[in-house]
Amino acid sequence: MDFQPRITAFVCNWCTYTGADLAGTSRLQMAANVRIIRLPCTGRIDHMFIVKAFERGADGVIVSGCHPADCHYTAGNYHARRRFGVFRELMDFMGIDPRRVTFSWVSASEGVKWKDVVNETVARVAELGPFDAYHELAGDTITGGEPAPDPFEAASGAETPDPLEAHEVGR
Amino acid sequence: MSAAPDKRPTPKGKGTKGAAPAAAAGAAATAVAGAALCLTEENLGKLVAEIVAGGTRLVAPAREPQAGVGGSADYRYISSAAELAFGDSLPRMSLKGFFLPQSEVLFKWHRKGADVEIEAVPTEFPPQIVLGARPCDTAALEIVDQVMDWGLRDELWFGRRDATTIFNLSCPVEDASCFCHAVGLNPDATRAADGMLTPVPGGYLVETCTEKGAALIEGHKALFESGDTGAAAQRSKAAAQYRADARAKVAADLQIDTTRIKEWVGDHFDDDFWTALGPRCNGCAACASVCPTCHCFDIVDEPEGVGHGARRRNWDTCQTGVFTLHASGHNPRADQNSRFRQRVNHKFFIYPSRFGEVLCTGCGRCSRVCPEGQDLAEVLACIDELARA
Amino acid sequence: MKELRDLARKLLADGDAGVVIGWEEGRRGARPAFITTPDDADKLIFDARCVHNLANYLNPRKPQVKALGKPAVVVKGCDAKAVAGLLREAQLTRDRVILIGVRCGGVVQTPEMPAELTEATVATRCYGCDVREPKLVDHLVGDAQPEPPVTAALDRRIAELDALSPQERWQFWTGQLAKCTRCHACRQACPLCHCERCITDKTQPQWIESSSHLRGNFAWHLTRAQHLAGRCVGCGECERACPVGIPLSLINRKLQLVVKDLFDYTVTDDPEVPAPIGAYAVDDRQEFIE
Amino acid sequence: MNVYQPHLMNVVAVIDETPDTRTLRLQFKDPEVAAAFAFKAGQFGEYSVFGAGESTFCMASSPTRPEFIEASFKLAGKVTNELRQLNVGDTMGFRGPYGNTFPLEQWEGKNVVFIAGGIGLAPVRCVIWNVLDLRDKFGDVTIVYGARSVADLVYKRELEEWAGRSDVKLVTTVDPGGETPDWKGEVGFVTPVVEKTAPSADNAVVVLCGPPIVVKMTLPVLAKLGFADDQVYTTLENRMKCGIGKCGRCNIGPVYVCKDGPVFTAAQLKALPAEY
Repeated sequence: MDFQPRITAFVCNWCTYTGADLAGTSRLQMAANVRIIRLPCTGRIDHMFIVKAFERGADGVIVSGCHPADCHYTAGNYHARRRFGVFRELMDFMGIDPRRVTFSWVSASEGVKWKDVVNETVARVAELGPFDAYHELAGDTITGGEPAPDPFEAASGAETPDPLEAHEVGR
Repeated sequence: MSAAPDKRPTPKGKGTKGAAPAAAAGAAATAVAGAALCLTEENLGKLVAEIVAGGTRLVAPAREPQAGVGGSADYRYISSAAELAFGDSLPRMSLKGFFLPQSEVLFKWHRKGADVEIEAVPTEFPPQIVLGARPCDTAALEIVDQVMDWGLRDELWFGRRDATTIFNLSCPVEDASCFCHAVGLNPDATRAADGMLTPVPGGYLVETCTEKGAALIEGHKALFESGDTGAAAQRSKAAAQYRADARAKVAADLQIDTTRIKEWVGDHFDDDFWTALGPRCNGCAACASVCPTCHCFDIVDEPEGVGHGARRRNWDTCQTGVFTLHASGHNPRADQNSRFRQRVNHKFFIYPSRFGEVLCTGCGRCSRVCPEGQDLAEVLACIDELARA
Repeated sequence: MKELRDLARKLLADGDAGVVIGWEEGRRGARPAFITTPDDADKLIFDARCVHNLANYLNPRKPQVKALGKPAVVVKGCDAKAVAGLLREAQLTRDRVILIGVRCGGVVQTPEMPAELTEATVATRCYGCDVREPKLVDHLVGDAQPEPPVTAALDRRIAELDALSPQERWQFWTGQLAKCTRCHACRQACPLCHCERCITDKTQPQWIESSSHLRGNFAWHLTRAQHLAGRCVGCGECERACPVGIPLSLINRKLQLVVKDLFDYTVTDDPEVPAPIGAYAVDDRQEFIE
Repeated sequence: MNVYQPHLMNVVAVIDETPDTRTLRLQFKDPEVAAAFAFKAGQFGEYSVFGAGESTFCMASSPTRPEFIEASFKLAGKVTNELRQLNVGDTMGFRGPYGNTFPLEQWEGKNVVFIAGGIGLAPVRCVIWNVLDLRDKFGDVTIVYGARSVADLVYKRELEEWAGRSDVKLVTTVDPGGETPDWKGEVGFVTPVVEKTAPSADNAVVVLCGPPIVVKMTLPVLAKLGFADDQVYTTLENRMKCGIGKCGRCNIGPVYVCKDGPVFTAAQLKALPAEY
């Protein structure tokens, strides 16, 4: 499959970011489609982050933070759980396929789980295809001209491995 | 700081300016120009098909395509006669969106290092035809022409104006909130229109008022019948009756003098009248959305990803707080009293002072759409009474 | 009616209230009235056309209403829920307002309609009403009213939409939201939209594009709905105010059902009960989280 | 190209005036546009940062120095924040000039009194340089300028230059508490300093610009000094989008600041409703 989905991940500083770091330092192989944005806590992750990611070209989104009872700020993830429980239903009702958004708890020690979350999400979104329906909401007048240069691609220069070929994915 | 009216604008490609036919007479209308033709219901369908097949965009009152929602007609681009809803109530929105889109790109920009490239948008537009516009909506366009041509000319507005041919539908008058008569129009006015359709049994009486209108008829000649003299006389009589009925209906609604209102509004900026009206208004601006003459806009930049984006203009309204909010936090219109006053001022004092006519065509949409029952006709009646006192 | 007018007259005459906010007869049916003198109290009416949620006028960001003095507001049960919302969110203190409750037998869909309640005319919000006699009041007027006709039209429509595929729902909502002109009438009409500066009016950063293209419209309507989740009282004023006829009640009602399902919460007129968003339970459902 | 499309300009210099106020010196990219461009003292322009939007500023430079235009702005909102990110060599947009002008031709032979507070010196500076560049056409030149503190004084080098000129009387002042130990100027609000300076109203005009409070307080003092309302000029600002009379938001009653202004006499100002 040629399509390489763009996934934006919003993760908390204390658990998932550290977990993703662990996945890296452990040299776990995973799809390179995810751009991580680190935030202090899932409680700081607003639904508008997800909307903005879709607006600016993401095909899928991962929201991840500390497991229940592990929040660095005691209850941020509990609040997030309520808000995203509602937002997920709202997206679904408005016709945004909820499979494009992964919510997960990944702790600092769960590098392997992070790898799985990433690979599963990339595979799932790859199957759903590009989210052009959202990207082109404003029509030609909006996306206008050539696509935005990808700063990551320009920086790395390396060929992106096909996540489906290189790695075993799915449950 | 002269408040003298500026020169009237001159939209390119406009033929004779259609003042309301026999507007002064007030009684039965006369034919606008030439022999009245007839367009049967069946031929109207064919006309739509021919226009669409010819590749010209066609706007007409039509129902919402999605089942289970809405109900009232709106002006839409249509592709078949089946969509036409001439018999429906007044379209929910006015016609202005086809000339001043609710959101339109002014230009796009692309960053190339420290340089920026600007991609202009065209100011010439493909032709479009409007069938069945209400006279109040069409007349509004010519009123707004004046501000769009004030000093610097708005080519995006006039580009669309020039590209459009409009045939009115002589209006049966919606309900008691209609007051076109009170602001100098009529249900069968043809101001700014290129022609008019008047319902008669079995079809429409067709009149043209401009060369553009005549050209449209000429292009589809076979569909328009002149018939024998007897039938033509019958039709003219039916059309005259239809118009006379409509005029009588709307003339009964609101008796005001807009000159008197203009003077009173200009002299009573700080009157208690405004503080009594403001509280009911919740600032929702639904009135401005549906208004055929409200034309205020906002200009915003919207990046599209990295390094490029568009500057757009969007409908805006004086009813919101952010409309006049300074970056410092100071707001010259800090409450709804002053915002509602601005709305009435702009329409009935500022615009007439500048351009010699009110910024209102009496369509009554603002009164119908207001969720809190604020009623412009009633407000005008109150002001008129205050002015008379 | 006489009871209501007498009470309003007394409140104004005694100086207890600076303004009585109720309903009067307008040219297009019932409409909000601001009665500031005892003599005008006879303008007040109440019947099934009094659909407006007058709690909107208690929004602290309405200086033109504040200027009229302490308000006495006529509230139906559902309106009282909105007042409770304002109290719960510290937008209002109880001693700053006098609440005149009216017993309500349901309202019609728009104030222009005749005051006859049938299954076809009754407002969708009256379905399942649990506050026909408002409790959060200082005065209660009117006689006990019969049960309104039942219409579950809104819930039926939601079930229809739920049965569609995401793509079909997307089609439906893009069709609807394409009409939005971003006048924000929905926000202005909402008694619970009381932010000092709405997120959509903020520019630094500009989370929601102010252009009325579908991209901006989706961001706005998703946000409006999300911000009202667990707070919306279902009065339907947003939908009634919408000049282009977007069925906003579908979204609001859907989220009411979601909040009920997820957190077993139903919006209430008790200001002491916390709203579900902003609170949490350790054992909240989380089957959607991997 | 429609009327809302700006010309591209190069940032050729960035000058920090105060901690929150900055001047950008700009040149048109297109030499043809530059050659055709002309403006008069008092006019304004719409300056844009692509991606952030447009902001309205008066021309702070003088039309007698046409090789560049300058805009001074204080950090306030989205656009000014983005303007502050621009460096020399960057590209920005400009539409203009718009609005009316100070009637300098009518002032020839007269004494000119400039009164400004804070960033209000920006539009006044345009007129000051215009007058000074045509020095022999005008009579006495008096400048009274005040800011909250010494650090908030804008155009510091030019203030020094004016102070050093024998054909200019410059009085600078800072609000009480805003002075530094080596401050040599006046201490006090602009209004009392104007009263103390007591410029003669005889054959004179005043250009007054500053925060609304300065304008409001100073007008009666000028009247007391014998200035008639049509001898006093000021420049107003309101929120604008189009700058050309169409977007409908800058009006004060029937008067459009973008078309009928921004320059008004005190007499005109007094005829307007108090909605600015």
